[in-house]
Amino acid sequence: MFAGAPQYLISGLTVGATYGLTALGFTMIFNTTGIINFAQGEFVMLGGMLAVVLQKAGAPLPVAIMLAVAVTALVGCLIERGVIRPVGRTAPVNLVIITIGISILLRGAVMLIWGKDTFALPPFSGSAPLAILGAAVQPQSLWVLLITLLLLVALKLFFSRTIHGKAMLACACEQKAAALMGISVDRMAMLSFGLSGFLGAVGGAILTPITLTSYDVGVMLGLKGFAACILGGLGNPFGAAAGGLILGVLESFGAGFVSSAYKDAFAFIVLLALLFVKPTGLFGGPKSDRV
Amino acid sequence: MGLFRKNFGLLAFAAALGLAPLALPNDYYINVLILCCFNALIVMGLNLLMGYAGQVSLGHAAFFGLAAYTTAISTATLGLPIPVGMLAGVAVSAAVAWLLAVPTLKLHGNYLAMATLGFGIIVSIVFNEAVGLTGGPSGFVGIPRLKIAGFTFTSDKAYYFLSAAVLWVATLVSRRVIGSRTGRALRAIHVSESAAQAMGIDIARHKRFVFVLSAVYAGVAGTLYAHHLTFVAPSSFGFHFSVQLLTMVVLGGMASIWGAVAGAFFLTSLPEFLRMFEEVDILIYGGLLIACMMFMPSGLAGGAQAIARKLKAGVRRG
Amino acid sequence: MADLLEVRNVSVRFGGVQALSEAALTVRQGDITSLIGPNGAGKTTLLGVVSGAVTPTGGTVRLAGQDLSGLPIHLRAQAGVVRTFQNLEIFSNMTALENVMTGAHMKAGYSMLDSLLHTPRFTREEKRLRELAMEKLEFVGLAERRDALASDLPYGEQRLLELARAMASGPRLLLLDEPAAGMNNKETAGLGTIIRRIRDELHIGVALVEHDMELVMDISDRITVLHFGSVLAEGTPKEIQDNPDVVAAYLGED
Amino acid sequence: MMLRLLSVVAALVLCAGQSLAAEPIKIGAVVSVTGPASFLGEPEKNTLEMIRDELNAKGGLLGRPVELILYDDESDVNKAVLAAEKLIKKDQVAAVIGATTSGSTLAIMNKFPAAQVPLVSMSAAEKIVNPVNPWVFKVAPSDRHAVGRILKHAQAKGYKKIAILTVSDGFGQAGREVLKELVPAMGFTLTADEVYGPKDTDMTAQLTKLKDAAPDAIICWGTNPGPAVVARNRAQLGMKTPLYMSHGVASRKFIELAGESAEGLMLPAGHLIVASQLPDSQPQKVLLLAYTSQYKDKFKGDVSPFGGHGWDGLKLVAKAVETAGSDKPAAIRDALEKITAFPGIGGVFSFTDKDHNGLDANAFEMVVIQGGDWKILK
Repeated sequence: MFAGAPQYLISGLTVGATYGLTALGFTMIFNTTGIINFAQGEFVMLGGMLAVVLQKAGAPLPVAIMLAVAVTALVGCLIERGVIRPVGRTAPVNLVIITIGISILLRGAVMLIWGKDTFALPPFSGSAPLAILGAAVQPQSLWVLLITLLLLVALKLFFSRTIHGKAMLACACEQKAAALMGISVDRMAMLSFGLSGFLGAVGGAILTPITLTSYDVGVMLGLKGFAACILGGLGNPFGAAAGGLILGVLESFGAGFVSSAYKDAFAFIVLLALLFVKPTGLFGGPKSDRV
Repeated sequence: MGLFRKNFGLLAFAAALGLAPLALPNDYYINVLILCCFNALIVMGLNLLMGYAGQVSLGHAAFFGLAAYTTAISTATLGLPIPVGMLAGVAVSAAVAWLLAVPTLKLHGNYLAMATLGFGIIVSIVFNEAVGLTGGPSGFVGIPRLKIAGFTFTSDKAYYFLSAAVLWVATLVSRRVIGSRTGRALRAIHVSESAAQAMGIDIARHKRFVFVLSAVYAGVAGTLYAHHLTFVAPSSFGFHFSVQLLTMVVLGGMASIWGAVAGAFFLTSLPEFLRMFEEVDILIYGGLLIACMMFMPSGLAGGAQAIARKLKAGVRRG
Repeated sequence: MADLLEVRNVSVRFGGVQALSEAALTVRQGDITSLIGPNGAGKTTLLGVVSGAVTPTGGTVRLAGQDLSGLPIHLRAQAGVVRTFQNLEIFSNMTALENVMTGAHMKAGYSMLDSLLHTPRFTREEKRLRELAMEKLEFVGLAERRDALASDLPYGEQRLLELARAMASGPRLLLLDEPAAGMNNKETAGLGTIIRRIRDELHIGVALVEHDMELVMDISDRITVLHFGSVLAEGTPKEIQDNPDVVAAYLGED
Repeated sequence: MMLRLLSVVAALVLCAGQSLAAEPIKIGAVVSVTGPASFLGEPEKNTLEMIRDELNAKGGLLGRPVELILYDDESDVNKAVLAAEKLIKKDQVAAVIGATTSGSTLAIMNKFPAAQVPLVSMSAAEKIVNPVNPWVFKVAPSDRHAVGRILKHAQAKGYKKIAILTVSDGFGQAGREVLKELVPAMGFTLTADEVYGPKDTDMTAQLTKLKDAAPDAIICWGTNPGPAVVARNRAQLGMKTPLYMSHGVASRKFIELAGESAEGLMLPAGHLIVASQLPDSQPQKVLLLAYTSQYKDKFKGDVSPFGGHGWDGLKLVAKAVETAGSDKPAAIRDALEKITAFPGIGGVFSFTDKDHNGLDANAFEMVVIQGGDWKILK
């Protein structure tokens, strides 16, 4: 019965890494601007789709991925500059609707340009599975976990060592005070959208060899990413990454041990139960955020 | 005179609902209007919850669906009379809301959004997977057309007038709830839970009340929907629809009953107008959402108010 | 005169911090008792214990002999303990009048059914509430601002509105948390008069937390001084001013 | 209502009589051009429009041009109902082709007897034509025939234990119901029954469970991209258990997505994908090849069996209009029911008053994927 456990764990971690990366993107923007960006899943989709399109157009895989990531980060910046900033101060729920509008636009544009089909990307280093603890692992899964880990370390360094990182943290704590200290809150907001586009796109590009991609994969990923954020405690980047991995493992164990039909329901029931006991997530602070 | 002025909005609304079918170029549009009424019902309840009491729900499609499936199963599978099925549908929605309210409404902001979202997804998974009960992903066939006291609502026009009447009554109820001390308590909770408590308001009870009330609105819409379409499928009650409902609330105008009606009618009929743009319609839809929120942050209701104020000022000046 | 509020041996811990230890506070019917002390002395925490927002680790809170321990905030309000807030908590989405009518929430004698059917009782009671609210607005001098949106009022008036709202709930004990914060001298003087009238005309007990010493010394009947979560001194304004411990504590702080 | 409709139809016919060639024959379509089912709806729409142009280029039907009124239901049953209403009441079409998904078809089909307009569905669910609704036809082949072909092959191979893995959408549900009925009925043991979500990206958990049940063969029922992920995960897990797919993945796209892991997979497919391997005597061969190249030229993409449903739907209606010599809905319906031995993309159709699908197990051919291409299994 438990023979499958290592396999479930590995596949859960791989899928969970997707959720975690999406959740990290959510956290970047939320921390700096207080916005829940419902277009976050679209960043992941863009990263994957652009990588596919560029690779099909003849670019070598690493170039295609780097370009895809750069373009998506740019799209993130443009969204902040073109839509979020002009809107200025408004009710958070209005910003939610605006980001929903953005996600519809991005999804629609990709659909119209590249169609409704699903696409694949070749894995980075072959597809011969490795055996780890009795589980068969795609080499790409290791890439995903490794890159996720690297990104986490890089983020940690960014926030603790660089002036921009520290400035973003300051915005997260107190916008007014940050502005008084001479930090441009607008620029930090733009940076956070760019960074979150970057994170999303990296996720999309490294996962597409495993999960395939199409214009509409962002909806589900956005949803799961948000769930991962909440599970880990909104605003905590490490909570977000951990939340993603936990959610992925829950689904996979749910499918393996409970019922594959109700695996998503199983994951959400656990999430709800957790929220009822701990209303601000696993690693969330005691303070609840604004609506 | 005072009474007339106070109720002018309701009277005008009744007239508009009653006369709307005459203005339609084609019978087909009656069906669009019926859907508008259903959505307006749910959105009005959701606006009581979100706009007035400030409690986000991203799972209201579930209450709509619970009622629709309950009346479907009661009437088609169990063979119960239609009014019994409909009552059961609304009761199930209300009961689930009542049970869910206690643990859920302790949460705030994004955590509350997540909890309601999760609830909605769990329910839609059950609709999808409990094939024996719900017919599964391809849907539940054979729900009888609405029949009350021997009168069958065969024509769409009759069904429209029934839905419009229900919507009108719901509007009246909403206005009266909002105009009472309960309404003030709900608005107080929206702004400051601690101040509301300090005024002796039992916030848990009030939150539960408005949550259940909004579920009842969604439930009524769900039962009407099931007996109109005579078919229900899980895809109508998913996350996507919950988000649409939220959009209708915000676009119409938070904390405005007329805004709820305007938002639901506008967004439900919008695709009909966008059809001429074919596939590009999705871009226009997304763009419109953004533009509305940028230029009318208080929604259609707020926008209309601003225009009215400007006109008034203009008249005075002129 | 009988003690309206009796707080005995109240202790509160937040994580590792002892916010209150064995604190006490007494407010008599128709008296103004001020609670002073340096920042972080635990004044707001003590008000919180009385209003029910803070759960103490020990001690008792009695209102006219009735033990309030364990009662949630809204039930304490119904028992007659009503507070205002250090950071204004007015209902910004309502008019001034509606704010005060919300304060009178508990006074309304009609059911949901009455409001749905607009029964004579509903109409009568709503009229009574409106009159009651107007009376309170007049009391604080905001009668002509009744239809203004609360968020449109200037800061000082919002403070007064909060006071009117608290009074509309018919309190026996009013807890005022820095009501003069952010007011200019003239406004503060006006506030002092209103608080005095609350005592003299309505015979409501008032517990006041305030940094403006002039106001405190001017209107208080008694003063309790908190220092690091404990009571340092208790007495009339005169006694407190002459208390060397208090002087030392305040000088040491500054 | 009925009277009005009839009078309108009568008026139209009168009009048509007066201004002969000018009056177009209106044919409606409800297609999921956008939304989750758009990968089915898009080729359907493309094909429908292509066939319309082809018909009109040849002078239309009965000397009148064909007008195709196509509405997108956005993969949403409510929108499908609105679209059907609009076609019946506003556009007053002679016949309707659609909907793309079983859910949408089931939602709209009860409107057609009342309106007395024939509906030709492009979705697979058996409930659409069983029991027979006189006004409703379907061109998509039944899962029963596809499952039948798989199980016959499995019998020949001597397999005993079968595990199934189905997608939790309309397509998968329909397949799962038939599988759960036929697998035991044809003498196999059903050792495991797992499902996956249409948007799932990892099925190793399900496959690991199936592996534990040690079946002789696995049958996976879904449409792209899920089965491609199943194929990849099977390769990842190093599973050698034979894997059958459904006819839902019988398009080049599947091989592209599954890559090397598609090698050796078997499925029942319509003749479309193996057209060039068919003997010349096969009645469909010529038109299958023509459709494939025509579609490729026009849309720069590969044909799929779903696009073929559009071909079959419109060509069958066109045939019915011609044999009836009229665009009256009732006449079209009667003519449809009498069509026999009509070669289409999905198979050779023969309708009767008891069979509104008109296809049998011969619509399918068992194929295997070898060297990145389809091979007919003997």
